[in-house]
Amino acid sequence: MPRRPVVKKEYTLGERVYLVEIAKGLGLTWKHFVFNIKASFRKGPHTVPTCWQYPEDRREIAPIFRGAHMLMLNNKAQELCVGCGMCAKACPAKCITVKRGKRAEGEEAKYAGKTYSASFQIDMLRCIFCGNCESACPKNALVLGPGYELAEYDMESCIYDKKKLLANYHQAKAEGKLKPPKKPVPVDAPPAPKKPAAKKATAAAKTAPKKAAGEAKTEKAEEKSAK
Amino acid sequence: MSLEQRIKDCLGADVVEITEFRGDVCVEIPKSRVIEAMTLLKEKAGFDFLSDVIGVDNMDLYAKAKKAKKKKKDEEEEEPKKEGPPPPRFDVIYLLLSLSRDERVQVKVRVPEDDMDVPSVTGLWKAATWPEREAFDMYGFNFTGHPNLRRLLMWDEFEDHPLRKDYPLEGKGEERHLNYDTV
Amino acid sequence: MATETVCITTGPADVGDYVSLNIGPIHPAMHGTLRVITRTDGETILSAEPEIGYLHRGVEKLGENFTYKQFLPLTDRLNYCSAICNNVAYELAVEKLLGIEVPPKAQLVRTIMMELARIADHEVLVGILGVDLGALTPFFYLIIQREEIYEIFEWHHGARLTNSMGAIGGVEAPLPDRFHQKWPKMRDSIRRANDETDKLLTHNRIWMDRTIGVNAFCEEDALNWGFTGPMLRACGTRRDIRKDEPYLMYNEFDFEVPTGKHGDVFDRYMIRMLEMEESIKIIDQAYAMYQEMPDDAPLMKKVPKIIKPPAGQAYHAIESPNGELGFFIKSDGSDKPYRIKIRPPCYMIYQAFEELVKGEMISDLIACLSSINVIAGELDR
Amino acid sequence: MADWQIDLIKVVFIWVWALLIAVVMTWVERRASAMMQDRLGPNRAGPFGLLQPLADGIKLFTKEDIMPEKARKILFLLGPPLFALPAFSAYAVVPFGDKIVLGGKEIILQVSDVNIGFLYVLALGAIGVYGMVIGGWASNSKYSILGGLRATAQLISYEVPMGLALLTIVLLYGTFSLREMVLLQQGTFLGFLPNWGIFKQPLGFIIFLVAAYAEANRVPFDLPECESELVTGYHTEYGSMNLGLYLFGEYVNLGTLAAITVSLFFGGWTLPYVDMSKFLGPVAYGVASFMVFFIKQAFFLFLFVWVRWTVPRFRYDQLMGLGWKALIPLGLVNLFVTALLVQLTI
Repeated sequence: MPRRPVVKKEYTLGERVYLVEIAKGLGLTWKHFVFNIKASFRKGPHTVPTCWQYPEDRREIAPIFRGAHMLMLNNKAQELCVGCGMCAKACPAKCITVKRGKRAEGEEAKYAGKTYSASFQIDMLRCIFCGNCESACPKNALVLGPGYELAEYDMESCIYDKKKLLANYHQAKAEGKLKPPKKPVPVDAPPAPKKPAAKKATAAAKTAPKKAAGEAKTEKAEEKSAK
Repeated sequence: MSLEQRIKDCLGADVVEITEFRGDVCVEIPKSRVIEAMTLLKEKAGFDFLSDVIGVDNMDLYAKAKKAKKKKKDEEEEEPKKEGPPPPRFDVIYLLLSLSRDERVQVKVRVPEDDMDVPSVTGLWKAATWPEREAFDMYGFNFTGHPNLRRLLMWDEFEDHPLRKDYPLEGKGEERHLNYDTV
Repeated sequence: MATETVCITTGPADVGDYVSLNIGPIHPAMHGTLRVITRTDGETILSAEPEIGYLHRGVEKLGENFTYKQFLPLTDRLNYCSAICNNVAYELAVEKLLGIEVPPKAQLVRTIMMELARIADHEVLVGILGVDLGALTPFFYLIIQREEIYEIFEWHHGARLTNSMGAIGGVEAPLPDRFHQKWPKMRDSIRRANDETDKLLTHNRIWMDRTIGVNAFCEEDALNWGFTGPMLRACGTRRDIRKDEPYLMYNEFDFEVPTGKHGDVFDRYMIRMLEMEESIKIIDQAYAMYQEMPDDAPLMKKVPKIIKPPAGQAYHAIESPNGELGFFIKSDGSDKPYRIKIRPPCYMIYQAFEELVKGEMISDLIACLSSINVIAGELDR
Repeated sequence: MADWQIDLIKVVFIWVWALLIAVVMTWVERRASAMMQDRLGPNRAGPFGLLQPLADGIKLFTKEDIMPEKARKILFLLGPPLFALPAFSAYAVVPFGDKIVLGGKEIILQVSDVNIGFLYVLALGAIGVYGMVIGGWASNSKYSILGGLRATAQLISYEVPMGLALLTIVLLYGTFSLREMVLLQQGTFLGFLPNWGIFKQPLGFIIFLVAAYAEANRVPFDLPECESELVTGYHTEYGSMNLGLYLFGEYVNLGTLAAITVSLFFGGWTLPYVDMSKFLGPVAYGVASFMVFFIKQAFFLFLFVWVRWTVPRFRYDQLMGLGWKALIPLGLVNLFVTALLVQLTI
């Protein structure tokens, strides 16, 4: 049998008679009521705090929003993707399939690299928008764009092919919603350990982190002394 | 006195091995002495809070070690063949916490595949109720003395133990058929 | 602390006249896919057996087949109310396994984001508790603030709910401009929303009757059942991993750990209300420290591209909004974790559900469930 | 026009009026609650979303009418009308205006001035319970039956304080007819206050109002259908227009209760300090008195909405406690004191 602590209810008189606190609450909701009535007659989107009248008014999307994928082109309108398949490897949902193709003669204007992606498919029904593919891409060719209206009528159109991915890019470009170029993240690296192409990554991981940890500590100490 | 030393003092001969990795102390105790050792840890060493009970299947680990050994052997072709009894396949790890000292310790029990009985610690901590059920569900440990050892996450008719390493990721095609009373 | 206790006596649950009432998995008050099979005598609960597993996705099994980086997005799907706390908990566990400590600026960014997530989580909880007890209005006042917080998340790492924030070794971006612009205003609006909720609920006798003394729980029982977080603090134990086993830079902040007395729904509610205030304090301090740092201070620790921690096992726990959230990772030296075990806070609490609600009424069962903040995602994994 | 024709017109008018109030109330409830919660509410159907109730009605009519397999078929179908009809019928004795002169005929703005109108209202309120109980029981669902049980206990319990509060009014005015009660509320009380029931019976008013909330199943007393616990209580298994009848019936009930509150405690169609009949023509006076009544009623309807979105909900035992331990003793004390005062002053 469970035990239960005995709780003594100690109410003040105001609390005991219900009505005082309820009146206070009524006052509060009335305040909101009047405020929102006034606000709802104002012009413009988003007059009432919670509501966006969706198809007409849209929220501002962050420039780094992780939405529908797009395949990027460079300034010369060449495809950046080289079809290496790193994104497919990094994807936790396993929703990307890439086929690599070799650039033929006369296609230089179309593709930036020597190879390109002959086919590129993303299954948007499986995608979880984590952004791993974007960070894995060595050429910054695959980017999660600003598109968030992903509803389709049939399953086939949920599998984005290259055409759709490029169309996404063009749309985002037309709307001026392309991501600003990524700023490099300042990395706290140990003074480049010169190792001949570390084959044994485990060994590197074993030695490097210890050094790093030590460094972090000294840094912290420095910071404290600076204060 | 270091944590390891204190645990050694507390458990005495029950300690099979104490390892330390990244500040996490892991003490291995024999399976037959689980209740006694846990009681000692709870009452004498002050580890009064059970965080979790974790099952681990070491099958792949051993397979890997064997493979590595074999590789080595192939290279060297010298080592004499020495095959003892296979090491116990499963581990049960209890995560204990001392609220007064804010220390954590992992208590490891090795469980061979042919003898899956593990004494249940639900008598010491009720917190072990569901974690033990889950470990039974996922690995098939038989926690003796558990008040209600049924499957927790998988359905009751499920036969396998999905977190074992020999269970495929995609499953074996089991499907749950609910039998509704249609009278 | 010796509190006066009474034994709850109910009729036997297996004989005599009772009605077995199946609550969930499809029920408006069952957050997600929970199911409780109750036996009731009138409205009094004789027994309540929670059944879980409806949202079991095998996250731990998946984790064994994913690389360390690939597992990060899955942690979002555990506690979707405060995904960032899950992300950071996982990152910290892997970093512990790797033996690295991230740069202080990254730690501050993580701290600020985590505390924002904590506020968001508590706001949802308090709002939902109100909804389940019949007061819908405070929910909306609170949810607006959560939206503001989500906007900051969006501007920091591009997603609102399933954040996947940061990476192993640090964070990808400094605090966004939105945070700099919005924080002073947001702080006030969060406080105002909390005040309004307080005004609508706390001293209202209906609310007090519904919450004070409901599901009260003893401290010893709570510890025995493995309670952590606000649920344990409501019972009177002053335990907060941020204070007791500080991770990140929590030992440098000055904040209080509010505790309750009886462990009833009211105490849990009040503790969460007070913790939001403490979180605001922490963010203020962390932000002040953050601003002192140079712009080009490192945000990432150099980690190899393929993360291969050395063989070994480590457990790291953080104080998530609901309690101790721990990741136990066993590594065999390869690029995939050998075993990942998640210790979700509500899992341990929910197993004591029968003890919590026995002898109370159906309405209290709903109140209890909301006040625990059971998240099916992390419960079933 | 013959008398029966006039009566028929009045019946139709009151029927349409009650329905209109119910329909508009669904809109008001949604919009007003939205405004209190920093939302906008339905604003797409028609201007300001005013056609939303119509859209809802069409939706309800076109939905499939599902009957649970093991339900008691006849009772299941009987439940909703049994709930909605008494609510409509109670309007019959509500005096919604003074009188209007049309075609040289003086018409009283009340369907029928029954001299026990007051008891009629109470009796019909009690019948409404059957709609919920039968609906809850016939659906053969545990949630429904719990809702039905709660409804029975709650409504029967709160009828007592309501009756007690109304008894004091009867003592005060010495009549059972609602129309006469309204007429007695003209003039002033203590020289400066309007001669309204609320000023003579403040405690009685509070008791009556609380009991009215409980009778109407509104938050904080919406236990029979409390959404988070019992799904939707007694009408969990209903769909289509059967559900619609329950929902409409509830709003009609609100309208009735608001109208009775106004008639008993707020002077009905009369204005304080001003006698409209003196400077308005006979037709204009009729319309004006109706408007005054309607505005007062609208305020109470809004109060129902306003309170609903402010307070949490009671627990079942607390609700009973409030009824039996607080309201009934208070009502009794109030009754005795009033009786004493009436006895002393007359």
